[in-house]
Amino acid sequence: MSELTVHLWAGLRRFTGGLEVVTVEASSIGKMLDALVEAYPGLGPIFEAGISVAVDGEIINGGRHRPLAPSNEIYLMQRIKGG
Amino acid sequence: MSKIHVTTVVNGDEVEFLADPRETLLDCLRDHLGLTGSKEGCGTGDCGACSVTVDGVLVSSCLMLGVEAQGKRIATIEGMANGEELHPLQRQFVEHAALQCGFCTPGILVAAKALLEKNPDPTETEVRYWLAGNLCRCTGYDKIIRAVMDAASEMRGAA
Amino acid sequence: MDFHTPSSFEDASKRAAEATGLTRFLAGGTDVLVQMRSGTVLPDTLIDLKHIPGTQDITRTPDGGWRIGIAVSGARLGDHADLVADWPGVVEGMELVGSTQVQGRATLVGNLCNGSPAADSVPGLVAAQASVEITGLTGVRTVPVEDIPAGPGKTTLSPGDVISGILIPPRGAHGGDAYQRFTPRTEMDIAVAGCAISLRVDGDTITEARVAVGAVAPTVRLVPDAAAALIGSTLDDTAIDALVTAVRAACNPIDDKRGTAEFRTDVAGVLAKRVAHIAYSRAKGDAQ
Amino acid sequence: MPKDDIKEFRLVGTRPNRPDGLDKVTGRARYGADITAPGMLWGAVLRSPHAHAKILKIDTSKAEALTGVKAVVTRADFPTGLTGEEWNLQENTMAGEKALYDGHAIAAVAATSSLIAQEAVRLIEVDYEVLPHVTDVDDAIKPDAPVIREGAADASVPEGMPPNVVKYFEFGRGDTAAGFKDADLVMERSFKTEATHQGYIEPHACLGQLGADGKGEMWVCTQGQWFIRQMCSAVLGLNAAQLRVTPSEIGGGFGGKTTIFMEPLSLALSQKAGGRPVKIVMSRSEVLRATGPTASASMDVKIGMTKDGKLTAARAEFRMQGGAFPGAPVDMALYCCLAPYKIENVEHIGYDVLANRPKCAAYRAPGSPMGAFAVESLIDEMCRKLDLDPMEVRLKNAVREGDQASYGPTFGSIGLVEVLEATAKHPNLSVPLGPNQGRGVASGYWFNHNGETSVSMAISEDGTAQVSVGTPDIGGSRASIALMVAETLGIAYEDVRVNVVETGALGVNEPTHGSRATFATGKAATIAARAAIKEMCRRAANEWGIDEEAVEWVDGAAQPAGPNAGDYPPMSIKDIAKNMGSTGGPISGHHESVPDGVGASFGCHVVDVEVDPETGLTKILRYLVVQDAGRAIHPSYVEGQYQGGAVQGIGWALNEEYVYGKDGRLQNPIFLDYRMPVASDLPMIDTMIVEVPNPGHPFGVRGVGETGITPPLPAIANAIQGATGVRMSHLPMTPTKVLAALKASQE
Repeated sequence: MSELTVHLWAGLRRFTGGLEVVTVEASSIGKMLDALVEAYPGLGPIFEAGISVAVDGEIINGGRHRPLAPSNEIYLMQRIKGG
Repeated sequence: MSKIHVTTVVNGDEVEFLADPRETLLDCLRDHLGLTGSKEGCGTGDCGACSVTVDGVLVSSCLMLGVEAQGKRIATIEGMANGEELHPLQRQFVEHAALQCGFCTPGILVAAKALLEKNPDPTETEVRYWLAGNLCRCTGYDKIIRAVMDAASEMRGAA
Repeated sequence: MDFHTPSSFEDASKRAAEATGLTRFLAGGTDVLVQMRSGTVLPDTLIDLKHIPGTQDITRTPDGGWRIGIAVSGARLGDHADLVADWPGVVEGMELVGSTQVQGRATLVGNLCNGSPAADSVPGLVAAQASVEITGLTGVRTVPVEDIPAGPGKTTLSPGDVISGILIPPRGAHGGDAYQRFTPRTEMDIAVAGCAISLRVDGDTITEARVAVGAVAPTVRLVPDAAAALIGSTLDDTAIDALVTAVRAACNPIDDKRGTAEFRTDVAGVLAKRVAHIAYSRAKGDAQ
Repeated sequence: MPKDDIKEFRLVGTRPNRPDGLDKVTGRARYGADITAPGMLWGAVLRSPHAHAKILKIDTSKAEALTGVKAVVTRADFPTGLTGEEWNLQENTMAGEKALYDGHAIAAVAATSSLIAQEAVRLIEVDYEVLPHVTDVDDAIKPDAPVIREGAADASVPEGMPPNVVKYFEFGRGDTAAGFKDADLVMERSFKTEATHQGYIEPHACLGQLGADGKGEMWVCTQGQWFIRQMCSAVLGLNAAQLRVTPSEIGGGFGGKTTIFMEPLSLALSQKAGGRPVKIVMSRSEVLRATGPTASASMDVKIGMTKDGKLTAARAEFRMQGGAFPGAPVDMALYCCLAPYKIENVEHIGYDVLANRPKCAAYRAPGSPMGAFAVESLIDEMCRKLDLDPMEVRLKNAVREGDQASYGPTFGSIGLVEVLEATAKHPNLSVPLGPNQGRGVASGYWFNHNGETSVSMAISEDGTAQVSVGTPDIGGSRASIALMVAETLGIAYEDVRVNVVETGALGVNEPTHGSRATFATGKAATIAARAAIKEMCRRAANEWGIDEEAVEWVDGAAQPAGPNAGDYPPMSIKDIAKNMGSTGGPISGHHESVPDGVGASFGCHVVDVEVDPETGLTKILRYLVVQDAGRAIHPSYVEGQYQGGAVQGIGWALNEEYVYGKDGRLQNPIFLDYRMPVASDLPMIDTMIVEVPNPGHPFGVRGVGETGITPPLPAIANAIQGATGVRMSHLPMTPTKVLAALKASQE
């Protein structure tokens, strides 16, 4: 387990006690999301509605298995859709 | 509600069908004769996907009743190639990538053929205005116009 | 739905008068079929007029005018070199109706009887002083084109009346006509405003004029004040200003999805100016 | 071993004829409405004439009594208890307690002919209690607007927001107040865009069959057969594996065919009619009234710029309505709107608002065109005010690899600078302009998407290859996938057949959407081909009795390498295939994943217009699209995407819009009045393909389908300002609006 720095978006601050950047212990995207919901239960419905995770600039959909390390830059984003 | 017996010539073949007088020629081609190459994109004569010729005149088959086809000569996309040999327009469309989804393609080919029969050497503007009644949403028309111009040029050369 | 193919206008008139429910005549069908498809008009009786002899003909009348069969398509009209030479404005109005495909079917009479104030072929006919021949239960009569439309979607025709021909007067010497409309797209559109002008010149001076506007009132409208502005002039700036003012004054349009009343009125004036120049140069025999 | 570092290509980048070309120019290709089945019935749908009404009673007795009618369904025939997006889909498929928009389905009929089905629909009697309605986004967000649905807001919406706000979104970074202070010019403007429709020429059509045993089949025009399967199953309570969905050829989609509309109705009708197949083909007015439009938007943008063109701060607040259901792409609009710019201080706020309009569907780069219209328009106006060259300002602020995106993450490999530099050099930029003419420039961005992907390929007995893919071919993807597979295998393009297959034949695939088919399916097909190569190398190694690691694949043949090099003559794919039955059985490869390595695509458009000062009519004189394709597999179809996207954007900019009357009904549900560009409205669309390869794809592909619709909206507005001096901030820029603005500017 390692500590990850996760950038949320400003609209989520009301679920995290005002924080926009949070740290969680996790080793993959899935575990990170789970850890975030555990720490901040208000994020649960937001994540269920659809979430993408940008890791080092690559926007990832549906990659719970993707490993994460403390060196990764991590941004949560609304789920990216396309036409 | 009685149906009307219609005898007509489609792509050189004499055919017969029973039409409800409310059915369009397009309905009859597609549903009674199995000629589904002509498409319905709008049903109001605004998209050209159902283009056919009737006695040599380009029309929207959605704006003509099936019963009006009695005794006429109709040409559809299915009759455009000569056996295995594609019409130059058909071949140029494939070579120019002038189709993406291909749904408007039969109507545009039929319309373009009617143009080149009337005017073998059209300008780009003439092609654009002649085809203004054929909507294409995929291509932005660029490659379609080029394909028609090149087919015209090829046909003039071959003549 | 009953479907009839009468072989004479008298028969067509009788069948229409006898029919119960909703009756429609079928010539080009480019409006009727659209209405049937959308369910806005579901006729009980449809009478196809195209089997009547002469409906496909364009003929020169003994006085030098023209008789146009009710089933003559826009494409056939445009292909008729002599008619185009005489009445280019009438023909170019019809040729603006719909696509090449629609041109293969659509007719002047259909465009007229559909009753649209925006009908592109009607201002040209009105400016040309054309009339229609009507076969009715009491016989045949002739009526000016401008008397046929009664309002959007309505005509002055009675049950049993069927238009049996269009009559365009002789062009005569030193005459010219033109029609333009405004649409947001180059093609495939309904006029937001339209204007047709027919005039005659003696040298550089306009001696006769008729000005008709479309899509700016409940029906296509003849504008005598606009014609008066032209007559006696050499189409100088004063005459043009007076024409534009008169045309705009005659406008009584609505705001709708196709344009605001203000826009329609403005553009009708612009079109009148442009059309006057074209008709004038055609009358003078200048190259177009 | 297969090679994965090919740099020189034999086939990639060439322009062969598409494999489905012959079918599509002869009328043989079968689209949604082109198929019939034994015992088939025809379906028709009754739709609400009201924008908002309580459904008090539906009397179907007269319809059911009509000879030839075999089934009638209403919402009462659907399962209950759905939640979330599944409920939304069901409610949109058929109205429940309320009709939520003009065109909302109320009941459906199946009969022995289309004419009888339509007649039966007219015999259904519905009692409505008409409710107040709202269709404009700025009206819908008012606190006292008619409430479309109680409790529709999701967890993102703080308490106290107006009742039709269903999603709230906020992000940013830096200090915008300080950034605006650093600027020499700060401008603020409000913009509006109207809803447009994808405008595919093929109306929705399907042929569905469902038995009492819950087993069903469907033939349907769709961008994604698995989406249809999953959504129909959810809405009808079916077992997904029992529903087999076959995609027809598709007559355009642009995002609008990634969801369901009347497809569940054909299944429900079929089941009620004893399992007879039911075909439903929408009319064009049904398509326009009840399917896919995009959202309409109302946007406020504030930007700070120094006098030498450096952007210091930006604030964007967007409100969008996406119909009577959540889902307006306001988040995507905000993400993309400032993406081409390196800018430290940004603030984005978005509201998704309900209105009495059809449920919006995805449309090519969903949201991005609206946001670009607002931001790119304002930047252009500021350039004019500061007398700066808009190309230079764009280049000065352009994001590069390693820069932080306006939406947060750091960009990987991107090609914006290359695009802008190529644009600046294009001859179109030096054509002199005449009176009433103007030139406009704008950039655009789209992320591109990966999505669930499953591909299978097999070597045939003669050494040719068949590839089964799950992404319908909308614009030539069969050709591009065949090129990549043939390139990888070292065989001829003509020796590969790409089949778009039904749901029973592969694992789940997302639709052809998000510019993903050539990227994701192409990547998966390439990996699958490499798996087949590995197996073929193994077969050769066994024959030769050498280590399989010592065999390499060169020009379509296995050959010994390393210490064994030259020991045996190469064994061609034909030789291996001929004997595969006796060397271990069929040879195939497959790949299933959500492919990583998506590459974003930037574009820049330049347009010249002429505006008639007397009528306000805008004519497009010249149009240039420059965009990063990563690598163009089949350049003709890349150009086609650029040109098609640009022309959809031109339509959106100039004439296309949903016009609602005071009664809340759509005023223009036919192509005559929904004014898409026709051939005579346009010049040729010049294109330039920039190639900054995407390191995440074996051939460097970036998706190219969507970015192209984004720049035209602002580029044309910018050109109109150049031609007239008037800034248009409300789309579409119809002659009526332009002339009114010209007159206002002269007063």
